[in-house]
Amino acid sequence: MSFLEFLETRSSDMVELGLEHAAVVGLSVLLATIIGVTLGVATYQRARARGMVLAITGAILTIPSFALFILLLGPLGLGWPPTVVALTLYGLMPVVRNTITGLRGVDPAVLEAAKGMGLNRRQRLLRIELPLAWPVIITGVRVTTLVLLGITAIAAIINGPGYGEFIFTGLARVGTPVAVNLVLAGALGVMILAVLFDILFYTVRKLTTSKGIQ
Amino acid sequence: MSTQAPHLKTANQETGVAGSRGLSQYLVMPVVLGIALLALYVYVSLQELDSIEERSLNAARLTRAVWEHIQLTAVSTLLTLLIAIPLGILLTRPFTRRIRPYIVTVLTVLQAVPTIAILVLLAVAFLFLGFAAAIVGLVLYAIVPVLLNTMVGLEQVDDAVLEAGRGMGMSRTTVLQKIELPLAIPVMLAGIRTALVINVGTAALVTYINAGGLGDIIVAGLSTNRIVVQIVGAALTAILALLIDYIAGLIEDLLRPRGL
Amino acid sequence: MTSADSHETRQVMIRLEKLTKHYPGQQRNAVDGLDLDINEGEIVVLVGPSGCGKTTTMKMINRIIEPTSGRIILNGEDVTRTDADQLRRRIGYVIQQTGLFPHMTIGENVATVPKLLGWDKSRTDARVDELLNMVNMDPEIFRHRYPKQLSGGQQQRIGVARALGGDPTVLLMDEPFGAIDPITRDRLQNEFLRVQSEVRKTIVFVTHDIDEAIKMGDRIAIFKEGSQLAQYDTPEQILTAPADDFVAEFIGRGASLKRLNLSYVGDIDPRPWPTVSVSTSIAEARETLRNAAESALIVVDEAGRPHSWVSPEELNRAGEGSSLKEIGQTPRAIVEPRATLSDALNELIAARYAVTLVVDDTGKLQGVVDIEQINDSIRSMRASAVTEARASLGGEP
Amino acid sequence: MTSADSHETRQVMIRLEKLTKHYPGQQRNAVDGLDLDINEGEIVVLVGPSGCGKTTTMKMINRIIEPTSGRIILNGEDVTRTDADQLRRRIGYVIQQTGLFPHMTIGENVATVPKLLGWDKSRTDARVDELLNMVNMDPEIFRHRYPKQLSGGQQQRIGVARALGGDPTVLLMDEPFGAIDPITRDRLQNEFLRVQSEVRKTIVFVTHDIDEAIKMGDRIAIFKEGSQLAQYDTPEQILTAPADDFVAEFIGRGASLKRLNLSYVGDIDPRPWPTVSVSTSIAEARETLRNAAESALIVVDEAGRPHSWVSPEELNRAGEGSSLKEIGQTPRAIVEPRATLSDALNELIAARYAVTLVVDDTGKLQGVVDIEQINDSIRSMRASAVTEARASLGGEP
Amino acid sequence: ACGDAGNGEDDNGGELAGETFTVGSKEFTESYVLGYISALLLEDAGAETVDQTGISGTATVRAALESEEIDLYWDYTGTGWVDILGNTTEDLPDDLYQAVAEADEENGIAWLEPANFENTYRIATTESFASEQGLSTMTEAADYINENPDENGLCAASEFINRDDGLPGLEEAYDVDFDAVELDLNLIYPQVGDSCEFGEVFSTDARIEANDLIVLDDDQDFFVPYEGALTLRQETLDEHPAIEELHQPVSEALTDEVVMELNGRVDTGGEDPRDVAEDWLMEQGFID
Ligand SMILES: Nc1ncnc2c1ncn2[C@@H]1O[C@H](COP(=O)(O)OP(=O)(O)OP(=O)(O)O)[C@@H](O)[C@H]1O
Ligand SMILES: Nc1ncnc2c1ncn2[C@@H]1O[C@H](COP(=O)(O)OP(=O)(O)OP(=O)(O)O)[C@@H](O)[C@H]1O
Ligand SMILES: C[N+](C)(C)CC(=O)O
Ligand SMILES: [Mg+2]
Ligand SMILES: [Mg+2]
Repeated sequence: MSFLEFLETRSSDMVELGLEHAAVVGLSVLLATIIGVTLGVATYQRARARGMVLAITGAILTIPSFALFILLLGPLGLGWPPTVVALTLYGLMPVVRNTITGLRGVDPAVLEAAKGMGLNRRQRLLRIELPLAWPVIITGVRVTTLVLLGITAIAAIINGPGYGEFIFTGLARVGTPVAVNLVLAGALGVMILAVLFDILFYTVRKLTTSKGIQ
Repeated sequence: MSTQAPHLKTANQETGVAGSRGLSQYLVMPVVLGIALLALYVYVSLQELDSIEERSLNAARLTRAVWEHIQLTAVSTLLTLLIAIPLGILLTRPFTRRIRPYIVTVLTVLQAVPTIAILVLLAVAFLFLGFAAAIVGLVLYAIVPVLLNTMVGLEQVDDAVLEAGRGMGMSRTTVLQKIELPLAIPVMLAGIRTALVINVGTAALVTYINAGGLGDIIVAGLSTNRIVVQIVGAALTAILALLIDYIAGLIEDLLRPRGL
Repeated sequence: MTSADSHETRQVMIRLEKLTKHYPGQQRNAVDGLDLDINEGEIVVLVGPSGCGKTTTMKMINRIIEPTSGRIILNGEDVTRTDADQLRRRIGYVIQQTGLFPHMTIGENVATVPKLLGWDKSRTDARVDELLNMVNMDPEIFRHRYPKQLSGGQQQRIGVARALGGDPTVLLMDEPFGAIDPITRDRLQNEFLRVQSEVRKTIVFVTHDIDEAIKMGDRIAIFKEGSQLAQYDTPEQILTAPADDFVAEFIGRGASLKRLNLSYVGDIDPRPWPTVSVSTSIAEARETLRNAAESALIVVDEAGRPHSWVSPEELNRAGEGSSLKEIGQTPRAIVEPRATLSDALNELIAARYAVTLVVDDTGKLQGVVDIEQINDSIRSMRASAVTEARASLGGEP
Repeated sequence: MTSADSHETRQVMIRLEKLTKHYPGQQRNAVDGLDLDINEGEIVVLVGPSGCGKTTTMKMINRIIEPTSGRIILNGEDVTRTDADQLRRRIGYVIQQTGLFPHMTIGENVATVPKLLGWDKSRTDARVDELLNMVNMDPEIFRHRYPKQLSGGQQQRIGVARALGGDPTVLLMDEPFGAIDPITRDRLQNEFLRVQSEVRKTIVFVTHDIDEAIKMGDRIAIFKEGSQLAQYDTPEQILTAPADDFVAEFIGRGASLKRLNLSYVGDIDPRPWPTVSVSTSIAEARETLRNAAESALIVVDEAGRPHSWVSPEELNRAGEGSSLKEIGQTPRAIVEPRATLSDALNELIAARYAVTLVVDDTGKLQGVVDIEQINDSIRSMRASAVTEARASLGGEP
Repeated sequence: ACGDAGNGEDDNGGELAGETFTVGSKEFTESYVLGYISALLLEDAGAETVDQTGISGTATVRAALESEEIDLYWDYTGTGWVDILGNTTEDLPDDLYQAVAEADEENGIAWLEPANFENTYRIATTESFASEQGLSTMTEAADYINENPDENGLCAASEFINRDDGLPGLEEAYDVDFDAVELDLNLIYPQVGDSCEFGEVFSTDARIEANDLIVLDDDQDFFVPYEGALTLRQETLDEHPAIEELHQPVSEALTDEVVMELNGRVDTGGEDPRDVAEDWLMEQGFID
């Protein structure tokens, strides 16, 4: 069976798995962004806290995904919940790191003007620092998305959603004709999602980054 | 006189911030990691190990796994930098403006492919295994963080400063070397350190294609359901990652332009 | 140091006490034990050599830079330790490097503080337009641009507009007009002074332009290195009685000429000049001129407005039948009472007979100003300045 | 438009032909069809209202901004399309926003171009020290600082020093002294003019300070909006014969006073004044004064240097036995021939009898300057300016 | 793998009507097929099932069972002894099933009587290599390797490499030294002959045949028996003793040949494991 024929017969699976994959990545990225930016914001001004948050989120990223998924299976079971939690944890580091870097890169003169106008800490952050750091932050989010698109495949070991199912079924059938088709289909699905996410990011970045700093 | 003390405190704080990180701060991480290693050692020695566990947790095997892991990370990171940084630079030059989005998208897409799928495809479709195949998988996975951060870092450099550089007759290359890259370093390094950590983590996967590393230990623990082995493998990976990130931090402190 | 006790009735708005700033790693203090009182409703201009600590002083007032030691008292309250954001919201701030928010449009930049204060949209919009107009930038053209799309001077003006947004009662301005051309600058200065005469903000203003200092300042603080006060006094006093050589050198050559900017034609009595009406006959005019001490006549029209200068030669050349209307030369050097003596001098040095005609609001000739009167005025100013300086010296312990 | 054909012998260094810049999305061209010739070895100052296109014009000359249309000819060669880096290495550039490299120390910033040119370390170091001294910043203190550790004016001076590093023959300077206090500025300007008198660079200089334009410029180009040339001429011509109301308003009130800065006391003949030697007897002095047209005498010492003013009252009060040495008042208003007429005027308006004494290099009295002479000088300048303007008008097709 | 749940709704009369079971399995073909066989049996008895087949790794799927994420899955006696119960093979009991079942009671997990097939470790090599070198038993292979020490590559998965009943024991039993090439289990089949001369395989795997491999005879009887058996929580079994009854006849029918054929239909024939299971069950008359 050629790859194209294979895709045709499994097209509905492709779409269904694609939607799952996109949804779980989307949700996890959203959570990772919220938590990661919060952590970045909370720590970027203090060297020690900054170092600690980066070390911890970095260490999380090195936990082999197999191990983490299995670890979460006990408390969270199979499927979506452990997948989202694991992905969110994995997604933190690029977001945190870029948030910190971006915030620390804001022009001191601009900050000083903001301070001088009496913007308080929160206002400076929301109106000045985050918008100016945004290109760097959103790059971190983009990296996170790509990392998570890949890791999500592994979630198939705990029956998590997404194209991992194709890849792992393929892997389980290695040595049989259908195996390469399955893995390829899974990889292709993820690639298509990557393109779609990229377009989304491009648009979001364009729309959310002020023209004044593009 | 009552106001005197707090003033002095302010002054001291500022000196602390403005001066370079104190020696004590440089020591925190190595000490913490050392304690973690020690704790791990104590924990393992307190366990009664069965034959399976002993086989995985002997010193020779662990050293080899760590060393393989370091090699995997080092080579893949080096290659990643060699590819991603020049590419990032090229893609921020005006003459590549047209092709920029396409190339970035292609790389992005490659990055997104699950490493496991890449490894499987390489092994199955091309019968390509071992260290070299592992490096391909790792590099593909780590390029994008470095590339994107290189690009963003370069794009963020203040126009007035660039203009001054160009106005002085620096060639594009000189502007790049002397101004853009030094000023982009903080953001670039963020990407590089992310890539390093990702590499250390992902390198655990390449055990499936005979490329060794700490993944051997972790998977041995997983597949035989030996928690101690899993913990040792995972802990060593994390400690290694933190150590490498710490060294990267030292390098960053050296490279980070001082005037900023 | 000349103290500024002359306005005792005014309340002190900002008091700096032994204010000191030491930047880490530097040998000398950037600001060293500065004492300064700034009265409510006054514009105090800080001038001094580049690097003497003006910006540092300013930034300590709103605590952008924390003082190494010393106290800042705002309106009687020690704010050295209070919440800095609260403090800053009461104080407008124009930063030396402009520091516009690059990600916001011009309109948004200017609207920052009104929005902070929770003004509604229509009030904010109206305020933005008002401020843009005030700094001479057409809202229609510029409202939606981004800072990078402006020229240097335009950016600076937006910086000023932005600082005024919330109508703060205290304003710190660090070289606000440094990059602006003279016409716009003059317009801005005048607009500023006009508003100031109505609302009486307390303004600390840094400039390196001594003319601007003289024009804008109720008082001028001249700094030496390390924010050492060389003199703190009214512009008049500084120009006429510089405290030391440093100050004298700083105000530069032409102090007398600058001094003239502070006196008005209306303050001196114009000197009379032989005058005839256009309806006077030539013969009569000749007779008048012959009896006058001057070498020409001014011809005025029916309303008493200067019509022409006639010289003896012109009178002699004119036929008997001709009228004064037809001969003579139109006078060009004419000033009104609200012109400065400097304006008058500028006119008279280029004018025929080296005099400037003074007219009142209706254009009626009041007399002339010549060099003697300017000379007298300068000399009497100097005398009174010396007296005043002596008196204030005596007033101090 | 007044063309600048008067220096025909000089070679044109920079020629702008129909230079136009349109920023995307804007209604009007920022620079619109500008034609301008800049002669070799001259300082041409661009002035004009904020936002009129000065910076844009400058940046097109070194192609930091690519023109929308038009040509730039440098030293006879069309550089509109050549390699921009090559071009820029021949042209020094002081950017309006300073643009110091934040990651380099002051020393490294200034050494940028020497290093680019491959100078060896000792030569580079020497040059850096020389330039830092030239801009009045002690190398010992500042060499190792970073830009953010400098005050605004200090940063700007480093910007100037950096642009001079490679000793370029063409220099573009965009408001180089905009943030610098008058003393330092004056020193820098003088230093600049001194160097310029030796090496004759071709300099395009933007400023918003008309006094600076007059002082620095061999010619001044006054722009209206959209880089429309309102007048392009020598400072003398512009002050004495402004091309239109725009120019007149732009140079502002006090044009005549400014004009005086361009003429020197040495250029006019001092007027004689009744003088007696200190050794003269009181009686003789009374006699001399009685025969003089003036109301006081100048007493000179043996070397002919002014010693004092004596008034008739003082002479009358003095006893027969007393000497001229003991009575009278020390004269304060004294100028040398190289002083400007403005200096002389500044002195005389505050001086007794409204005259300034003129002495030669040895201090010997040459005579006095009074308002009449200044007046004459201004009036004759104006007459000749008009003639010149007419002549150049006639010279055009 | 997207089999739909609740096929037994029309059969309201079944003993398990109204019950719902979550069926798990490991990630390899055989485990899927067995999982679906159980699911279809339960559905036929009126129960509804939730499909959680394809969980990777023994540890994972077992954890899922214990944490009640799934209700049942098929495992192997040898795996239970070593992996789950943490024993080694040095003290292998005679009746492995009995020992495992008893020991696992402590954990609240019940093992049903094992089926009639065994999926055990074996060493395989390519047909061509075997015939060229005349290898058919492990002893022959060991001799060959001792003569040609360079040709001792053994592709094996981590689990095999680390288990006493895997590589270490094997080397000892046959007095031979293998050079282990550590691969994912599934990558072994196509790699034998390329990255290594020999490979660790599962005896019922259809890919042995598909990749022209030949299994070497374990002439020293080194490998432990790995009989397939359904595992579930004791409480589930206590509540629904019918599960055991339903499986008993089916287990008997699942012989080595049957299982290998079913695996082959999925792996080489590309059929869906659930369809394969259903076909076989209908054909055998276990369901209708
Ligand atoms: N990037 C841009 N996009 C759009 N308009 C611009 C841009 N840069 C400058 N302009 C506009 O072009 C005009 C000329 O700008 P330019 O910077 O040349 O003025 P300038 O004469 O140097 O003024 P200044 O004295 O204030 O520095 C201004 O009206 C400005 O608003
Ligand atoms: N961050 C810093 N670290 C060290 N020294 C500094 C720092 N900021 C300013 N200085 C020094 O402190 C002194 C005062 O600086 P300040 O900016 O207050 O001067 P200023 O009077 O505003 O000068 P200007 O007119 O040039 O703006 C200067 O000599 C400057 O070099
Ligand atoms: C199929 N084996 C029994 C060989 C291994 C397992 O338990 O998965
Ligand atoms: Mg300053
Ligand atoms: Mg400009």
